[in-house]
Amino acid sequence: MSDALLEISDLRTSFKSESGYMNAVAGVSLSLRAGETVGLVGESGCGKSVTSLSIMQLLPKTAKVEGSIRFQGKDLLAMKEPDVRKFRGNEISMIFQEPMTALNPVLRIGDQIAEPLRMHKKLSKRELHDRVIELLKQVGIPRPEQIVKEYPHQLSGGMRQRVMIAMAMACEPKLLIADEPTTALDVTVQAQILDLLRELQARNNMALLLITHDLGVVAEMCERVIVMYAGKVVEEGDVRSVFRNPQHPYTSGLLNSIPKLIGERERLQPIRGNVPSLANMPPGCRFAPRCPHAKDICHTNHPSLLDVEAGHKVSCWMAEEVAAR
Amino acid sequence: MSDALLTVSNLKKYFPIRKGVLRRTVGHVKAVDDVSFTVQKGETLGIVGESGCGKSTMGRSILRLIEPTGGEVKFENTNLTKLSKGSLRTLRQKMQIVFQDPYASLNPKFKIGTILERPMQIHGLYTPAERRKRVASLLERCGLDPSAAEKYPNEFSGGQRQRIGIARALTLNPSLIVLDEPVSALDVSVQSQIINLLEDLQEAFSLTYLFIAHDLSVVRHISDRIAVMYLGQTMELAESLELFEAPLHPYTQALLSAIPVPDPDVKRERILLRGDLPSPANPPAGCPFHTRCKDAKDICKTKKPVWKEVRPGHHVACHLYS
Amino acid sequence: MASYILRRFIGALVVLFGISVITFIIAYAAPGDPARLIVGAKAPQTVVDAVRHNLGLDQPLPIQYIHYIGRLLHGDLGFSYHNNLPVAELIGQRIGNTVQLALASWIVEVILGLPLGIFGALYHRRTADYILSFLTLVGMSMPVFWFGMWLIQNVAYGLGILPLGGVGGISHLILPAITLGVTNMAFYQRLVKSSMVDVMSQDYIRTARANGVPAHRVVTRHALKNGLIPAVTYAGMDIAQLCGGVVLTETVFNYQGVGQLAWQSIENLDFPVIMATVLIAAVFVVVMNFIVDIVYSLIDPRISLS
Amino acid sequence: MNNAVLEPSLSPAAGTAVKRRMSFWRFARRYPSVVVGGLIVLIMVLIALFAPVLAHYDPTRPLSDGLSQMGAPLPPNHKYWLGTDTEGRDVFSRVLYGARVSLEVGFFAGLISLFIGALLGIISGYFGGWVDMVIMRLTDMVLAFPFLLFVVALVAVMKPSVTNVFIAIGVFGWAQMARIIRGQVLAVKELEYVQAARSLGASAWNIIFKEVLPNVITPVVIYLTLAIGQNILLEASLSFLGFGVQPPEPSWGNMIQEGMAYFQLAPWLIYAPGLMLLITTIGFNLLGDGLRDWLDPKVGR
Amino acid sequence: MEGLWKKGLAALSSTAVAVALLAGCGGGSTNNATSNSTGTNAGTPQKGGTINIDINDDVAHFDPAVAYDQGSWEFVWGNIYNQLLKYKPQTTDLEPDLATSMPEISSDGLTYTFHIKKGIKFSNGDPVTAQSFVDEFKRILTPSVQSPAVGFIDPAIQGADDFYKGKTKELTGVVAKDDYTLVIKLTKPQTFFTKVLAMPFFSPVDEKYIQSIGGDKAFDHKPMGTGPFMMQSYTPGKGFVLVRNPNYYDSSKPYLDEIDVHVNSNQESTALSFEQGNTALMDDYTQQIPAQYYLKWSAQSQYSSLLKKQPYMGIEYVGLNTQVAPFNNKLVRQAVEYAINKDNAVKLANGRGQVTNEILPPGIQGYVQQLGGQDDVNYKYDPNKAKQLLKESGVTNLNVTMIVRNRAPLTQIAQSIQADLNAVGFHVTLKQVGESDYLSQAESGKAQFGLYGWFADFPDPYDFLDVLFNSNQAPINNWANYKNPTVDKELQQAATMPDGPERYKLYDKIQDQILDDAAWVPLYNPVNTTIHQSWVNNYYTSPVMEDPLADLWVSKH
Repeated sequence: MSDALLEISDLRTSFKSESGYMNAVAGVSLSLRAGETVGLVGESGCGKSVTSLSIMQLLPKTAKVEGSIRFQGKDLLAMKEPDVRKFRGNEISMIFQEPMTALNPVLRIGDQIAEPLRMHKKLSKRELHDRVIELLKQVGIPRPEQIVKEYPHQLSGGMRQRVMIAMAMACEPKLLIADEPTTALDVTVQAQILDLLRELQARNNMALLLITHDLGVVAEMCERVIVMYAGKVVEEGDVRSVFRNPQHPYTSGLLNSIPKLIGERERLQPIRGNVPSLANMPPGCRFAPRCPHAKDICHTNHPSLLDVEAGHKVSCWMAEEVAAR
Repeated sequence: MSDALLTVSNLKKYFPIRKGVLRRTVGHVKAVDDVSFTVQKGETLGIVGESGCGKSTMGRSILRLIEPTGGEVKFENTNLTKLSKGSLRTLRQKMQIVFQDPYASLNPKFKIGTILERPMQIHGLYTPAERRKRVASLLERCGLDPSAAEKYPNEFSGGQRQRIGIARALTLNPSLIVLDEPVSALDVSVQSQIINLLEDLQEAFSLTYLFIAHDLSVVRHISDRIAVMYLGQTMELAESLELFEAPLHPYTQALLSAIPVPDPDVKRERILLRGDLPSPANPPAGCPFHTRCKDAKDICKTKKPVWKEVRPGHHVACHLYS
Repeated sequence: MASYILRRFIGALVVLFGISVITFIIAYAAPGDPARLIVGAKAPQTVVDAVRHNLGLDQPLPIQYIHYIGRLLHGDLGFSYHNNLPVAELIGQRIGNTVQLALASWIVEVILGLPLGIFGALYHRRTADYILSFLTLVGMSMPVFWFGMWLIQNVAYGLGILPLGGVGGISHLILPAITLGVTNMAFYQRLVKSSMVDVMSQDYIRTARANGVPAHRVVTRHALKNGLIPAVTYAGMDIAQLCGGVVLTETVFNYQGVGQLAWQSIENLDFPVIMATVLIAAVFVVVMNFIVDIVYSLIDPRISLS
Repeated sequence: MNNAVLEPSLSPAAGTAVKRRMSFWRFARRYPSVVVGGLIVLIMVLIALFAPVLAHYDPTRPLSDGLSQMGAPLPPNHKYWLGTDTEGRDVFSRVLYGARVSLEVGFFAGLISLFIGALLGIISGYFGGWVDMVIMRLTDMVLAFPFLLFVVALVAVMKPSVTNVFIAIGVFGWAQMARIIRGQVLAVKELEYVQAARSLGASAWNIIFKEVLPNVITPVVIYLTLAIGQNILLEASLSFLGFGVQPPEPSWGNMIQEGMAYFQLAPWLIYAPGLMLLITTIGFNLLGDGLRDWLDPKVGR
Repeated sequence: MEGLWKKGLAALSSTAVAVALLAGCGGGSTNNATSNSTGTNAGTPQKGGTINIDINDDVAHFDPAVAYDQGSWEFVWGNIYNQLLKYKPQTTDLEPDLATSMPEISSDGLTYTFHIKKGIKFSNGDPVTAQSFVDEFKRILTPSVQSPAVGFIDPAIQGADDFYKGKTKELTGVVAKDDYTLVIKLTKPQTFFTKVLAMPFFSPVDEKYIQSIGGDKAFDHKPMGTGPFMMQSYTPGKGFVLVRNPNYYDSSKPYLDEIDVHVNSNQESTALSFEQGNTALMDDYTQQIPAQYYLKWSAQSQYSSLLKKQPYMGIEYVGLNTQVAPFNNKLVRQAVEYAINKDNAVKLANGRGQVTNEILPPGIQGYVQQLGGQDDVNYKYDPNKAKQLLKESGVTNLNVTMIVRNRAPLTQIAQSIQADLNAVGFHVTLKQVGESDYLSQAESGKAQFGLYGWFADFPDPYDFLDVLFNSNQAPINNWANYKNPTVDKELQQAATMPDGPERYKLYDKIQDQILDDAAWVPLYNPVNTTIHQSWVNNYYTSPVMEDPLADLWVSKH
């Protein structure tokens, strides 16, 4: 894994609260190679967004981030803020879930897209303008000359997300983190945006960390998938391998609770119970209280993340047993 | 499937756009424009469409939570649109609604027991003891512990709250429940619990559902028939499975093709729509979809297609089929 | 845009109309007979009646109101019962002073309140912010007249460096402006701060940071304009607040402005002057609000189109 | 840059659920403003209630040895803890009784404006349409008035007295309240539980009382607290101008006004009531601020 | 006596709040107010220099026909205008001013003949003739001028009433016999008529000038007269500048080149300005010395030597409305007399007043009783007696409202009286009122009682006893609504009697009767407290309302 573009090991992010620190991310390790698309899936509260914000170090000051986040071999967590800033928007870019609020309502589109360029590239005014127009064209926005002068509220949600993507692509980053980029959009628009992302990624040989709760999106977009539950990685591997042969009861539970689009309708098989709250985490395997196969050990000890087959890891006592056998 | 519980004919809801010094009405947002369908007793009619297509407005206009601008809604042979406020209030017992946001749909100041008893109080039904008993049994029926009655909404998770919302809708023994995106705000793992619950309740209480959602796979799963809306109009209506297997309208086709399938081996031909959804304040003339339709012809730009049954039980509004 | 302005303008006119009616009714309800006040108590009833007739006081209320408005539209604010001068002249003599004072205190308010507000937002929930918050809390709890007297005693009298009161050059303006400005400054600081804190927690600020924008630029370029929108609104609304404060401050500092005139005329039940000062203050407020509306539409692109 | 980054249900049922039982000290550490402000207000209320017990002398009666030979007020001494005033009355006793007037006016004026403001705000917000337009225009008008000037004029016309002071303040102080409540009602009205009540067949007034009112109470309480502080200041201003509480009844405002003539020779005459006034207002403002932090975690005005 | 008697005099008392450590002064002298010849420093008067003085409120009127309040008289009387007669410095004795001598009075006491000095000019250079005086009389009697002086000459002067009512265009009673002879005819003898004529109302005016600037209203703000000073500039609300009148008939005066007058309602800042050596002087006519400065300066030697006191012909009193319950009961009124501690009132005025038990103030002839301090006089502070009288009266409703002007120390004194009265069984509500409200309330005749004040227009008992107690003056000046036919008759008699001991004896009797009826509780005679810079010379105050600024000279500058 030495060719990893991004390598996170044992990331623990916690928030200060009434009753001490609450672990939103509890020891996550993952890595991305250049040009690779990895999906990070999980339900709300599983820590996937916190993980992405930890990489960018955009968390509020009440958050404590530990572990290491190496980007091209350099530990971002050990850097000072001005040094981290050189990466943000330049080497690593990010797009967010809500295109409605992620753009500044009082700044012109053109100025906003130009912002990362201004921060990281020395360009003349002319060059800046041309680059912005080019970016807008790249993300498929019609009439770019006109759009640069407009304000976000004049655009539709899909258009705004394209603007966000244009902004993220401005400095041709090596890694793009897309945090639920299509959740707020309609399916037809989602399809457009996903297409765009795929196209841009291929063109720029950019790594993409796609954070989503939608397994369908992962299946369509990603090579690898990392499944998170309650702040921990429970399963990780090649998309086909994970979807065809889910090892963790949570992963298979998720897959089973989605209604099928094809074939006969069958009764859904939901996962029982609810996602545990941060303040109230089970001591052992965090999925144990909801797991149909839970055993005693599951309630007391947390399983480690083990390889079950090449590149397919799972964190489950059942898998450990299989491996042990 | 012969007797209609709900008949909606030519339902319209226009919101005026006011402009200028005198706030004159210069136009209308046609949120619901001439929609007709029937819902049979005991069935689930799914309504799908993208945001802004008017599906929620339609749901609320049917219940007259919003006053419709035109058209007729017949519920068990009573014309709701003509009903006085008083009689409407009485009739509301039979029609209930479950909302999308489990956080906003329960009054945070009341205990669950109070929230569930309130409908019975409003209509003066049952004695206090009976009400409590009924609340307990409803909670249980919806998969919650009866002790929940003593708690406040903020002590529950989203899924649990949605169960409470459903329980509230059931307190008055309704025959029709409008489900307005009931699972959209929930996590996948919880969403399926609620869907199963809804299915169970429908069977137990022979309920009729009007299920409004944007998630096509959920709608497919729960609905007997599905209506597809676009810019305030129904584009297509058919049996659920038929619609998914053989969609007629180009919009339906595009919509269905856009859904990502959680199966890495299924690679489908995607119909990418051009451009954005037109503004409902200024919908295109003719067929509202013609601006983005791959099959659009000249006639589509000028003439509004008629809503017609092209196959038994399969309605569509498209010039391709006329 | 034009229709927006026109609509605001008509709204302002409606408000002014209402204000003139209310003022008129209160003046009408006032004790004492204006005619009597003018001619003196010993004048024979026939003279009083003649004056009443001349003033139109014997006409029905609505007619009187119409005449009143008619005179107003001709710039005639009436004649002071007490000073025997046209009200317009009385106010004319003083309004310049009051505008100076209001402007000076407004400058105090903005020059201190704005940076301190931004500062408070940047240090939100840190020691500096807590200290500042407490100070502004004291500031907004401060009785204006008491603070003015405190300044007179400790600065003007105690240090002997500034005049005790009255109108004159800049030196006469400093203490009243501080007195009047401090309370508003405290409110303003809080408003700017909470508005900035609100803005700083918005998604687009995170976007800017994700683009590698340094903190100071985040504030100046990405947050400030958003944060200023409510601040501008408030700075305009503030005028109403200022008008109340002006009465007290001018009284304490013997500052010959419209506020002092208003107070004196209330003491003397000199209703033409009271009505005129209330009306002028209200016009001032309405005009300021109108200007704020327009400025608002200029700095917030979301408004200008709708 | 705080909670916005966290996903909505990072801590399920965030916000309200967290504030369950908390020990007093933990509460005091987390919301010092509530505790300190509440304490100040409580002390002032107690002072007002027990003024007759606490005061050594009749606050309205000049004392035979209350003035110097030259007719000057006496400085604080062991007998008159805060000295005497220009009239030869015990300042300590007057300051205590002054708390009564301040709190009375602050509270009743607040209640009057609350009542009017709540009524109009709810009607305006809930029913909307032309009713809303008329009420909001009226609110604009009232807000455009130079408040203090107008209250002074009103009291002057009605004859100065405590009752008239709080009527005048209350009658013209409702506008802000109406706006706040209207805003709240507008927000609450669109919430789905209100829609749910409608769909259950509840009548408009039933909805207003059962669903809307309980949910606008928090901001109203917060605003009321702040308004009381402002009303107290306003009463003092009115009394200072001579249009409020009439002598010999003590009010902090008229005490300051009377002491003004002696501000160099007898600074206690303005410091005693002035500091009481300041502290009381700080108390209400702190409490209001703290309540906002505590009950209404969204930062805002 | 009809006409607009005295409306302004009440106003006089409003700002003129009196004051003084009266340790030894005032009490001894009967007439001729004391000779506190205060600032008459040694040295030769020098011409030149400018002084700054502050006044509390804008000057209401500069038209001598209209001016009738202390603030206006300060400048109108003897400064911008002067009259036929004037008072000798620091006395109440008249001497000729524009007249060559005291008038020739016919034996029936009805015709007054004045000879006017020759060569007198208005400050604009126009000559003054007898007609200039006639013009002013006519102006006073012109209703549109709204002169408050009408009552002084209508119907006292022949033909005045007809002229006022517009029946004739000629004023038969005031005639310019030639350019330098003025003849005034009265309808009946009036002992104090020369004192009336000494009031600033009857200054010569330049009708040509008045017409040239646009008439009477304009004249009120653009004065022009014969006095030692003339108005150079005037900014309403801020102040004005008086400069030497080059055409003044006495070329030796005034000494000062210029007087800068600033309106400053803040006494404190004037006092500070005095300490800083800027303001030349403070007194009750211009800017009253604030209480705390008075106390402070009294204790500091560099100031205490400059502080001077002089009682004026004025009184602060509690007027009881004899026609309104409960004060229509004599016993109740007497109870009030006993209930009030007058020493307290003076103390609250920081001792700047002198307790009095009679109506006439010191300085006026007739102030003879020496009531103060003697044990046998009418009433003495005795609360028990008061309670007893109240009991005797049988009046049970003792809820009363007292009117007081809202300024120090009157409100303080009123509160002290309130406490005194409450102590014997009354329940007093104070009604603090502004100036105009004060007048209209008191003049309504409906007010139960109030803390009122009265200051002399001219030094004659008539100006107190007739004006304030004649039933025909009720309720406008006679705020006590006092009505006693015997007193009315005696007042009539005293007004026309020749001046002399008999007349003052009659006034004495009248005063006794009024006090026995307890229409008033006389409280104290205020004292004018003044301070002036050490470099201000020849500064003195007059017992009448004039302020002889022309005699001032400065040794600095």
